[in-house]
Amino acid sequence: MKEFASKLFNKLDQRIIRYVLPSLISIVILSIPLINSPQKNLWVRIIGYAGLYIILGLGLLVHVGLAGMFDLGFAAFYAIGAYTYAFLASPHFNIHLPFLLVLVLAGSFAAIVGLLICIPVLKLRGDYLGIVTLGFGEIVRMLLMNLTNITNGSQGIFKLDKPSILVMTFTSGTFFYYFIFILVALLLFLLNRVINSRTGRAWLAMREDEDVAQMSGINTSKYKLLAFALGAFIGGMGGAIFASWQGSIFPDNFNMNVSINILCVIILGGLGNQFGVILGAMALIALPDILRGFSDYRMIIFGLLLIIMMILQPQGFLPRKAPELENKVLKQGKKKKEVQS
Amino acid sequence: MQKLIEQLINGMTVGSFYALIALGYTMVYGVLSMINFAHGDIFMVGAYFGCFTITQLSASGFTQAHPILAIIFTFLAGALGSALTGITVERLAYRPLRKASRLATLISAIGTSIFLQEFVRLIPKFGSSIASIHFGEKNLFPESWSTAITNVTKTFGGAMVKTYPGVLGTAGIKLGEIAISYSRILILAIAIVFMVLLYLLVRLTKIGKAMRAVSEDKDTASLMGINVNRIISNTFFIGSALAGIAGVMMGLFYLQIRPTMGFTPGIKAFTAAVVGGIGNIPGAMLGGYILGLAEVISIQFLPAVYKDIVAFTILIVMLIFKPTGILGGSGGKNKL
Amino acid sequence: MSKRFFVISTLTIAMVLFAACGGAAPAEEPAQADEAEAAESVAADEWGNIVVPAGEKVVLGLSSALSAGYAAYGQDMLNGATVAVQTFGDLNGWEVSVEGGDDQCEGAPGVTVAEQFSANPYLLGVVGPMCSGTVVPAMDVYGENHVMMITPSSTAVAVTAAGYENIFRIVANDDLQAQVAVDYLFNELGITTLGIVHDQSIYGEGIAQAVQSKFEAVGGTVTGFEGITRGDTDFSAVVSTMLAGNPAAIYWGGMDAEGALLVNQLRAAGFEGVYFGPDGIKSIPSFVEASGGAAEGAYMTFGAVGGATGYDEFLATFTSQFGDPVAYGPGSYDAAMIMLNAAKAVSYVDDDGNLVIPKKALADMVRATPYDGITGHLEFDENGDLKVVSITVFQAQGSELVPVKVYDFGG
Amino acid sequence: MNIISSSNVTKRFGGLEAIRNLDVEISEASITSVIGPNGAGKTTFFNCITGYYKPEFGNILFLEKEITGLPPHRIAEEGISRTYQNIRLFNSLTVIENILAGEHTKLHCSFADSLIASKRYRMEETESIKRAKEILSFVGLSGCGDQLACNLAYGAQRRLEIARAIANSPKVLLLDEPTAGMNPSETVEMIKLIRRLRDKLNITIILIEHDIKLVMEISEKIIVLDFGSKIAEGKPLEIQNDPTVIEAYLGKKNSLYQ
Repeated sequence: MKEFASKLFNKLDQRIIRYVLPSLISIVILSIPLINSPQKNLWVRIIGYAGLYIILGLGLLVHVGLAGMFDLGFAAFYAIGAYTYAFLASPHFNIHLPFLLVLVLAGSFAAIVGLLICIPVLKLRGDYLGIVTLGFGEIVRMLLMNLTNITNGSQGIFKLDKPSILVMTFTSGTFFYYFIFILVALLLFLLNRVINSRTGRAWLAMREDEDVAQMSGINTSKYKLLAFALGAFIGGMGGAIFASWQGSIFPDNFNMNVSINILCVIILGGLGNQFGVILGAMALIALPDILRGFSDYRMIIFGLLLIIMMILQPQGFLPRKAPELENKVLKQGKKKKEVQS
Repeated sequence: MQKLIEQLINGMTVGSFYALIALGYTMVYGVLSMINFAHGDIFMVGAYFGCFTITQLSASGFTQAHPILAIIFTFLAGALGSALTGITVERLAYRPLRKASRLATLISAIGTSIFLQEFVRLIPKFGSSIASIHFGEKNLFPESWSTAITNVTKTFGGAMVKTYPGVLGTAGIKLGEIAISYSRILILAIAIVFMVLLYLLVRLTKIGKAMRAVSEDKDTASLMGINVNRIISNTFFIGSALAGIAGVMMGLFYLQIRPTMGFTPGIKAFTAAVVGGIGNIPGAMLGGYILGLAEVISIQFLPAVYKDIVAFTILIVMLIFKPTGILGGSGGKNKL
Repeated sequence: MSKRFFVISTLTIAMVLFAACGGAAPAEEPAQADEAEAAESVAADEWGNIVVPAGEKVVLGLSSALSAGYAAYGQDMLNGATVAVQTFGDLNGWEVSVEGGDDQCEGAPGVTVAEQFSANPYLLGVVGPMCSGTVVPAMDVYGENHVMMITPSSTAVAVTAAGYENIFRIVANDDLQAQVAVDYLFNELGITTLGIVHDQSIYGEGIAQAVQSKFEAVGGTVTGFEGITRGDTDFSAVVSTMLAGNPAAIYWGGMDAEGALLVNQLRAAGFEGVYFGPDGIKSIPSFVEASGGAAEGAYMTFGAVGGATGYDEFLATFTSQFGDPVAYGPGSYDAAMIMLNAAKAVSYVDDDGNLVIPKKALADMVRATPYDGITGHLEFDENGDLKVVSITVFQAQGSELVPVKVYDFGG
Repeated sequence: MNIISSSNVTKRFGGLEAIRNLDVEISEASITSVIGPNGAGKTTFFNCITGYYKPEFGNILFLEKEITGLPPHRIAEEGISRTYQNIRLFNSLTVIENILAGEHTKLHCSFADSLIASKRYRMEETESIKRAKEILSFVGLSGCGDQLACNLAYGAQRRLEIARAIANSPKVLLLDEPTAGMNPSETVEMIKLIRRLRDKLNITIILIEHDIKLVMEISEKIIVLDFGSKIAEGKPLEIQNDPTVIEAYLGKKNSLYQ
């Protein structure tokens, strides 16, 4: 009896974690822009911006969290995406392609560049890969800064198109807010599938032990390239959204601190857990804005919090929770038997 | 031609800074295999300690009387200040994470870096608020104390650029067409002396051997009766002291220091350490000078703005052909 | 596993579709995404009113870098505005408080600060943002929310070109500063060969480019145009490439920290010509001190003339609390004063005892009424730029910055 | 017939030759032991077969097919898998995930499949998990499938390593000191397991082992390496009585039975 009760409770517990909590969170997130208060735009801005970092975080998660490729230059893909948008949807070259198309193009272009940088460094590991990506990130930023006749250099590009889907043109932050979180949901959904697939397990195996992974028949080069391209693609899309949201971009928007911030997001959230990224982004991007009350003490407090959070939760908020496959299969097996009988 | 030689000397100067800072990175990496992201800011702290000392000495007229001594004291102050900061940081921010993933430590280091920068910037504010602590009507400190606190903190840090008194001057020697300022020579000399000292320390002394043992394998080392924690603290002490010396050198040579001065040299030094093969002490020195020279040489052929692009490209190309750095061993196999 | 995502995502889509109806509405006309009270008093003022109940404080926003790299300047601006509020006293009986927003001199945080201020119903207006890189993205938010914005420091031409009626600037833009610099170099000092170094920032490179084109226009020759990296300390390589062209003068486009390093290393390398910079290097004491004496004789342009009417009183109050002003403190003081005066003029107390400040009227008042501030005579044209801009050329003599020539434009 | 045959394989590290002109013939479905003093080049030989090292000279045939210099993952696809002297599991993955990762070459659904959750993807997932469970019970680990690999007991980790190795149903399995550090009872279990691998799954076994008792008991053929070259080869009894072996490796005869 008692056993039964505890079982039941566990079941409920499971349910809550699986369905109720996420739904609640999504309801809260989605209803923020609906509250009619002067604070609305501010919160749409802060949470929406955190949402943008969730997207970027998911991109970097593929690099670092899944494939175990230390990437300190993720801002490069962010920048490439943003500038692709600026080139293809602004008066700069007087090209005005539709928003969604440019979004995909930005991602693809970032992915291609990602492949190009990844191919020569396939053999590099750990911090050596980290420093190469760091250098790559800086190189991209400096090229944006100095190829003046293409990128308009440090003076940036203004008056980027506001996104227009079909006939509607959107100017409000609310649009970006919803767009970003739809994309987040979509990415979470797809990434989750990928992680629990042959591909995802190949990545995880690679992250754990590259040699063994390869001697178990995993073509590590192929999967590294795939991971790098996928991450870059997501980063590029994030860049395009950022560009269209801010309406003007400068090379300085993509300095090394951005890469470091994104890295903090995923590690704080919990490496290898795509839901951790949400918490990480909220904590890291929204926090400084929430700390604004402390005016010029906020950054020092932020620094302290980083240290403390890491010491209290070295695994991050949500460490990776492996799926319970063995039991799952048992269930299915039973079902099959029932069908047969 | 003589332009080029002057450039090379400039490159060596810059390289000296990179090399000295890179040593700290590489030593810490050796024993903890972690990237001490706050190292650049420990370097900055050293510069501030030095600045405070030499400004006080100059105010009291000591510098004018015994310039050499004053400079030595400044170096001592800088080195000590950094060293103490270094071991404190290790104790509070890194040691609790010894068992955690290296990325967790990295984040902690980033937090430390932000903290140190902002702390140095806000010191005067803290000072004045401490000075004005009062319970009801009664002040905690007597008038003289509180003013002292306020002044000390004001002269130590703050958001504004701080400046070293120009004790080195711009005098120099002329070898035919080539002009070299004494200060550059001094910096090169100091840097090289300290690197040689460090190398000997690590090669010959007992503590050096212990360090190498720890960097090979902590557990075995502790089984051999080595106090790993103490060795790690020592490593941080030495590495940070070197960074402090670099900080003072930078202050003496370029005069101005600011809370954010640590970032760029930090990144460059880290790069240098990797180029040389991270965890490898001669490698760090080599890497530092390679990077310094690469920057100035690139300017001979390209606009100055491409300097860093060239530096990083060299880095990438070098790592593609030598994936563990010039003198690096199997360090590349480190997992995240 | 994927079941749960199905649940969530369908839920998401549903919520969004439902929200889109609500969400798209403000999309068409952002004006409605304004405070609640906008609705009731639209008749009085097309931009709506700022309504401050009795007992509440009127808030004066200040957007600048209060942490990290440029905190020194940002803090200076905050201090300037604070002094302004102290000297101005109460606004028709309502207390005024200064609220600092830390934009770190970057775009994204700047926009957030803008949203934060726009969301504050008791906000009178915003002084700043400090940096051009912040103003450009942030001004759309201020513009669309009709929040009065006066920047005392951002010199980018784009700022007032956007055509928002509620955005003003009380400092000369890059073009004018460049014009003055070139005129003084070419005509006063008779310099025909100029080397230009910039810090690759929006501000520094912007003004450097303006100087380059204008100097070539008047017939001078630019012997070199190089950029340095902010945060670097050794520019000797750039210096020697610069001196290779042996120019009679070097123009520096950037801030004081690197500017001081540069002039120091130029002199050390034996450069005896003129050193000239924009308002970014007119900071006491850091530029002169940090250069270790090398800045002696260097020239710089600055919009604000210290020593105008009331400057000494300002200086007294300022230094007694914060020490010497760094750079934009006085400008920030004037910007705040302009707002407060205009607010005093247009505001009234309604029947419910609330202080009412009509936004459009406020903007019009600011544009209409000239103001004699401590940085000179300030009068706006229709773009929100100063009608009469006086730019002063300063020279570093000893540890002082001495005005040597005043240029007046327009008027 | 020979499933693996190497002819004068040579691998150098700088100056020293880890293995010198090694000719080895492994017949199908046999259990072969490679023994020799430390540093005799046993593991190097494994690394050459699995493609981790590329030998300077010589070639290795797998079922009459040249595999020398193929990248490791290709060789694994051909059907050669291995375990490691110091256990190397995917520690922060669960036991089942380890096996699923091992199944990699048997599965075919692509990245795109998993994105759109195609029929193939869904079927393969269920299939692979079922197979993984069978393997679990085969090596006697059923029940701890959802534990993290690093939380398993030592012996269990050894077995999991084998489970992962046989997950892509290889033809040849290289075991690098499978019983190292095991207590007698665990060793007995391991011997049984190895036998079953051969008898039930018909996998050719090559193992490196220091435990001579085990070697004599289990292997049908023994290859003795010393300083990188083969000094003897044959049935256990022949090896026991081979003077060169006794000379070079076993020292005194009776030490065999200690």
